[in-house]
Amino acid sequence: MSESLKSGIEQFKDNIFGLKDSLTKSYLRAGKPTSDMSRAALMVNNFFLHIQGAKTHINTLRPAYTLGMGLIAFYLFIITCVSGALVMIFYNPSIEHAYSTVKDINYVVFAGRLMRNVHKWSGEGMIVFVLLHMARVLYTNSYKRGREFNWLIGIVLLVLTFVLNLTGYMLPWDQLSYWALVIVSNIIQSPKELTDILGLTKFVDIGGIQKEFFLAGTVPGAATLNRVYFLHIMLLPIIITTFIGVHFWRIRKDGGLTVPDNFNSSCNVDCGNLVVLPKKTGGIFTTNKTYGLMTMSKGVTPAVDRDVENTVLSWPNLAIAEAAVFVLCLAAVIVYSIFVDAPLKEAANALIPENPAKAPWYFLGLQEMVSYSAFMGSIVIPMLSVLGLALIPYLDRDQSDVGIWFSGSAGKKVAIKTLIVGSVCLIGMLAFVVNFGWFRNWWPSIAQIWIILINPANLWLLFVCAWSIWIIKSTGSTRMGAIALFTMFLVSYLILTYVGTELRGPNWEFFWSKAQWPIH
Amino acid sequence: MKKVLLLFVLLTFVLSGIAFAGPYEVVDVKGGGSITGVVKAAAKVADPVVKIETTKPEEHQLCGMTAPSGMYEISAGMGVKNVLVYIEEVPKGKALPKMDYKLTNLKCQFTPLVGIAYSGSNFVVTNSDPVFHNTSIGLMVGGKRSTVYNLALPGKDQVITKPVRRTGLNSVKCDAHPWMRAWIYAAKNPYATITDADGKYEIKDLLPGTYKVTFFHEGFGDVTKDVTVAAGKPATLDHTFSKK
Amino acid sequence: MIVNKKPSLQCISYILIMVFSLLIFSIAAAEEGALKAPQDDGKNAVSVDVKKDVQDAGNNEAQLTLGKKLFGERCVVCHGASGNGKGPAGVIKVMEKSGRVLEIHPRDLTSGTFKFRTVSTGCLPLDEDLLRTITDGILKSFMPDAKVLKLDERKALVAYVKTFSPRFTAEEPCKQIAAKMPKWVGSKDSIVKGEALYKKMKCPDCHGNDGSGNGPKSNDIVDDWGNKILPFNFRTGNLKRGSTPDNVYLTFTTGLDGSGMPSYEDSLKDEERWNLVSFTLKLMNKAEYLK
Amino acid sequence: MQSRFYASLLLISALILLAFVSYAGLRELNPEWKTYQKEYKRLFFNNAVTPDMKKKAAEYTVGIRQIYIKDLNRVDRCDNCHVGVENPLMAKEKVPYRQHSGTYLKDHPVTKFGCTICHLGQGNATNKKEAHAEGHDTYWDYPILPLKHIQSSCTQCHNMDFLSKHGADVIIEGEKLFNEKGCKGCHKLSGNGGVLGKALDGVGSQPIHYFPMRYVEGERTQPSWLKQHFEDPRKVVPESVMKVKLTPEEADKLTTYILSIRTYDPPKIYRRINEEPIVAKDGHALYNMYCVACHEDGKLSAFDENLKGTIPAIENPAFLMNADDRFIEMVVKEGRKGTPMTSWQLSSAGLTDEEIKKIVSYVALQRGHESSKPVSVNLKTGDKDAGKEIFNVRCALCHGEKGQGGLGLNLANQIIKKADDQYLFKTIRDGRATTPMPPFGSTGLGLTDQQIVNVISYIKAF
Repeated sequence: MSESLKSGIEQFKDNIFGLKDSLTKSYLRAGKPTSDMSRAALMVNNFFLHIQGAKTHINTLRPAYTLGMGLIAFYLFIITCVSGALVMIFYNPSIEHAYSTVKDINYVVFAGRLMRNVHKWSGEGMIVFVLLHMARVLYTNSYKRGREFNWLIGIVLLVLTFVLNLTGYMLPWDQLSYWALVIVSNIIQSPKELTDILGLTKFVDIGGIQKEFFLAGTVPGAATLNRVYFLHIMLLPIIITTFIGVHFWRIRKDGGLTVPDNFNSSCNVDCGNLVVLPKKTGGIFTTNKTYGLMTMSKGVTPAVDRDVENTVLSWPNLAIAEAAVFVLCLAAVIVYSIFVDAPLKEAANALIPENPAKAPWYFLGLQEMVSYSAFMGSIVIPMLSVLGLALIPYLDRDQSDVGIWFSGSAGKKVAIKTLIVGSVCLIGMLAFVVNFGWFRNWWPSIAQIWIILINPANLWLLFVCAWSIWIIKSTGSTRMGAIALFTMFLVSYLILTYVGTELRGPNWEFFWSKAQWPIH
Repeated sequence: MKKVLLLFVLLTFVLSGIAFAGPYEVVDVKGGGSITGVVKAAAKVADPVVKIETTKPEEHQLCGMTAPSGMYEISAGMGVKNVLVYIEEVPKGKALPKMDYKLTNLKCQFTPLVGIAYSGSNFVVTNSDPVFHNTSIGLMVGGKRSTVYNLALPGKDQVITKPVRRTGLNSVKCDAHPWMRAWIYAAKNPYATITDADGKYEIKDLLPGTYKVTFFHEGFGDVTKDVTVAAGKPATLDHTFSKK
Repeated sequence: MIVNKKPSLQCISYILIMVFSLLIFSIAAAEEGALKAPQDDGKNAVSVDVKKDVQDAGNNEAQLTLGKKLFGERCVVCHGASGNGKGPAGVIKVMEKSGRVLEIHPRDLTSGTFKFRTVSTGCLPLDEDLLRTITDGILKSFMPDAKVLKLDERKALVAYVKTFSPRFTAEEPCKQIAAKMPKWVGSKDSIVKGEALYKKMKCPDCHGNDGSGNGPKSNDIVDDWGNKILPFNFRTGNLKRGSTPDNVYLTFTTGLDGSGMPSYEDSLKDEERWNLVSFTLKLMNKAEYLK
Repeated sequence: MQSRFYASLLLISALILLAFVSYAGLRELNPEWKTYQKEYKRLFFNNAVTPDMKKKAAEYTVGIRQIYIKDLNRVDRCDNCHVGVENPLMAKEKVPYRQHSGTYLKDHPVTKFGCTICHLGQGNATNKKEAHAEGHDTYWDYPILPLKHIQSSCTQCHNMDFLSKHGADVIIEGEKLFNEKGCKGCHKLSGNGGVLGKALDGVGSQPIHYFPMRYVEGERTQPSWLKQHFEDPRKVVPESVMKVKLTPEEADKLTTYILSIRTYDPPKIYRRINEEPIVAKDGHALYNMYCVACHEDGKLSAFDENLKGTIPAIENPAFLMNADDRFIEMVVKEGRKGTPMTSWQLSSAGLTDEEIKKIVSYVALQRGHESSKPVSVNLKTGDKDAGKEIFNVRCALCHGEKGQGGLGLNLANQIIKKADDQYLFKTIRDGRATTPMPPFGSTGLGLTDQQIVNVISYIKAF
């Protein structure tokens, strides 16, 4: 009787008050993370978390090791997607309305300007952090022992990040978009420079076909905008999401983040504030996991896999670290977006060229090289750079010193030496070109083929290769060669981008600052 | 060819006759004669008013809007003041006085308006105004002006001293203030003077002989008259200007 | 044959660095050189020997005849047969960029007053001054250069031009003023000092605050002949006698006799005049002389 | 227990995030226009006299609004701040609360026309800086039009005839200046005009960046560029060769007129343009329109520093005495190659033969009655080499060694080849009075007739 009474209204009441617990229970399949067991289960059972292990190596949690770069890049992607969706609601991808809807987002949509800024800055932030992430992976020697393929996926993600950003740059349909589109389409067209020389253009105009494919016509117009829009909101996000998934999955499958071979947990001393060490309560085993019966006997037992000792439960250690980085990242993007507006210039006007017409900043290193030779600067050298970067894990198969920054002091020396030599030589070469010009200035009627073959960009590429090989030769280590090559890549990207962004003015002439530009 | 040479020599001779005639010999003059006289005007002439035309307000503040020109100062007895009376060519005579010619830029006017400077002495040009003046002294040769000195005096109380080098009648002007003017007779002999307020003048210590006396007045123009001076006696030479 | 000992790549890269630094150095050096070049140009028109030559030549009859012939062919059109500046071409009118009409009166050679001299105000120009003007012409005034003429012919013209004014026989030549440009001319510090002097010397009264020749007095200026003249517009950048620092300095020092430009020889110290040169070079936008 | 480092990082980041998101939210909730609307409501209520009005004022709601004009494809949000433009009660208040001046809104209702069709500016924007679009960091092609140039907007729908009857004096005077100052001597407009300057079609609706703004002082807008350009062309475009003499007031008026030359056409239902009768212009008017900028009154022969050549005095009697109408007409038609004088015929500068004839006869009005005595010139006797020798000594100083011109006119020219021998002979022999061209004949600088003929045969061979 009493049971039946209770199973009526009172049961319902209990259920209502017990809603919190029952929801938690149903959400967390293994119940509240109160014990090590349930904490592990929480990680394993959660769809979003299960891609990570139940336990995490302490090394992974050291901020000085990963710097959180990859994670930040991923979070920026998430933020970009969410803010992008919000902006997309109001955006109209037609050349009549694109510009005015972007203006409306700025002026009348509630928090529209902020959303657009967040979208813009987190998107461009991705480029920075993907590159930094890549640098971290390379310098900590983390592309080895099964991770070679994941490095390749990373390269694909880098390229996708660039393209995703580029397509987004086109959408507001202002002067920046339009003239960047023109520049990019010219870059795409640049194989024409070579086919012209070889006399093949009339048979097969590769550059022209590429350009038409990209622009959906011969000049930027309505169809271009549609195409770019589709790429930006559909195709590229789907592809990049897939690749991100694979990237994560491979991390897990390849054994997680790298750990130095002789990792010695000194956590009691210097990372006590980073992780929650498991509390050993009861049981017959000590905190140090051992195998076999030796634990029963007295005395010291050999530790089988010392690494096991250095792992901690992912919940809460990893979870809270990831949450902290996410909130930090979001806060940084929002603060930046509050104070810095995303650029939006005048409406696109095909009759008033921007001078200089510049591609987005992350391509200005390329544009600097394009100014020497369109074909080499826009096709060959980027291809070779990507190829060179992609092949690093396959050409450097030295499996030692994984997980150590610069593989020790020798690598640090090589990196610093390369940094200095690279900066000095590159700046010297640019100074030479700026002051004395190149073949076209010396022999105005010279055949273009000579410039394609011999131009500063090519010479620089050769120098980079030669330098890397010389490093391999002088140090006897392919790992050092990889460090040298990548450092050269970073130095070139930085310096060329800086020169292209800040020091090039109208007609791609050299100016110390924008204040010296002759007009406007 | 000879014609050219002739022309050249002739030109040299004629032109130098005007401004650069023979040197002056200093002798001791004892009991020399003198020339006295009165320069008069035929009729009263109203003294024109100088308009100070400048776009700089501080100059108006300093110098006013107009100023009397002081060109025609004619006494009740029709005597004309500030007429330069000089004998251009005197072969011999007393020594030149060592006396610097002080020319001051004061309230956008030159002071004095008319004066005599002596060869071998100096021009001492002073700017007493806090505005820019440039003192351009130009020798009048055959009706044309030829710059002798063009001196910048940008600051107040600036003084420039320059030797009197070229002799003859000089017009002084200031390029920054076109109304400013003064006349200086740069004399190579001491026989030059200016008429006083009654138009009287006197040139003393002349060796006996016949002299060409020039009367110059900036408004009436100039005239040259002959006069014969006897030893120890004053010769009289009057002139009456009439406005053309 | 060196087969075993290849030059190491390290060596090559060091050489590369050195080559680049050398290049950068040479760029800087080239600019220095550009600075000095025009000065030499100005001097070689009249060398020391020539100066002596011209003075020695005296009133050589043949020279005068030649001078008269050349004068008759080339100069009479503007300067007139009697050298009084009233040739058949008359007054040349120039519409300046600003729309002002400038009247160029050919020089009256009979009064012995010349603008471009290397001697103090009131002094006769030296033979080399006249020769320089005849050789190089005067910018913007349609006085053409006479580089097609041989040196002897030009010297003959100088000798003949001197016959127009008796001053050349009556007066002693003055001491030449040498322009010795200090190294700091054109430096920022000097420009700042020069700008203060420009104001203090009341240059803007005629030349205007920005040097464009439109100061409050600019419309009132007449030359010795009573012709209206205009102050120099620094913005055009072309000084009539040639816009080198030395020429600017000489203009300040000697004044331009016959025109409204007075001599600052007595009102400014040498150093101050050079500071003023620095500032006016900036007004004229002569980047090659500025540091 | 949690790890201290990450926990405190999380906490601090979360606090920062919260703070700035609230800040951003507050900022969004209080835009600039709200303060104006609130103040407007207060003023409206104060100014209202009748209870009816008071009620209306009380009912006024603060909120974002916009005027959407479909036909013009415009969205104007100006009335978010300029709230009282249609409210007569606000006639005496300050801008932006004040009622629109005049009766313009009666004929041009806001709902049909909006604001930016006349005033320009960025109608989309909801803050003052970007709506007025002044300052180059606002990135809008058409900054708000200063009121002194506002009449330039009228021509979009009205013609000059209408405007002259309705008090649009500024633009009418601007057009007059345009026609009388010889602007078309260098600038083409609707097909005719010279070629030295840029064509002016649509110049009034060009975006800011069409104009090189580097040297413009003050606000870098189209009107400032135009005005400063009229006052001193070289200040704004250092390499400009434009000749212009205008007072500041005239410069303002001409700016208004130039701004009215737009290519943007409002839809037909807005336009009130009737075909204006084409009035044939007389020679004097044509001379003012096309020739006056360079030749001015035709009396002054001066070397022009801008055009780097002497502009001939075409009204100089000494010239007209020797040059017949046929020659002048030829020069006008064909122009002088190598000089700024362009060909004025229909195919290049767009003048009809009839118009050219009118200009020539206007120029010829100054010709005196006496004509010079004919001389017989036989060019066949001319010796080119002897001519060259004389030319290099006597003529090259002014005319240039290859006849390219300088102080003297350009002689390396088709016109000289085609010119009458007598005309050339007399010009060289007698000179050209009032110009620096001296008489070279026996009465002047002493060339013999034969020497002159030699020179002519040399210059005809350039």
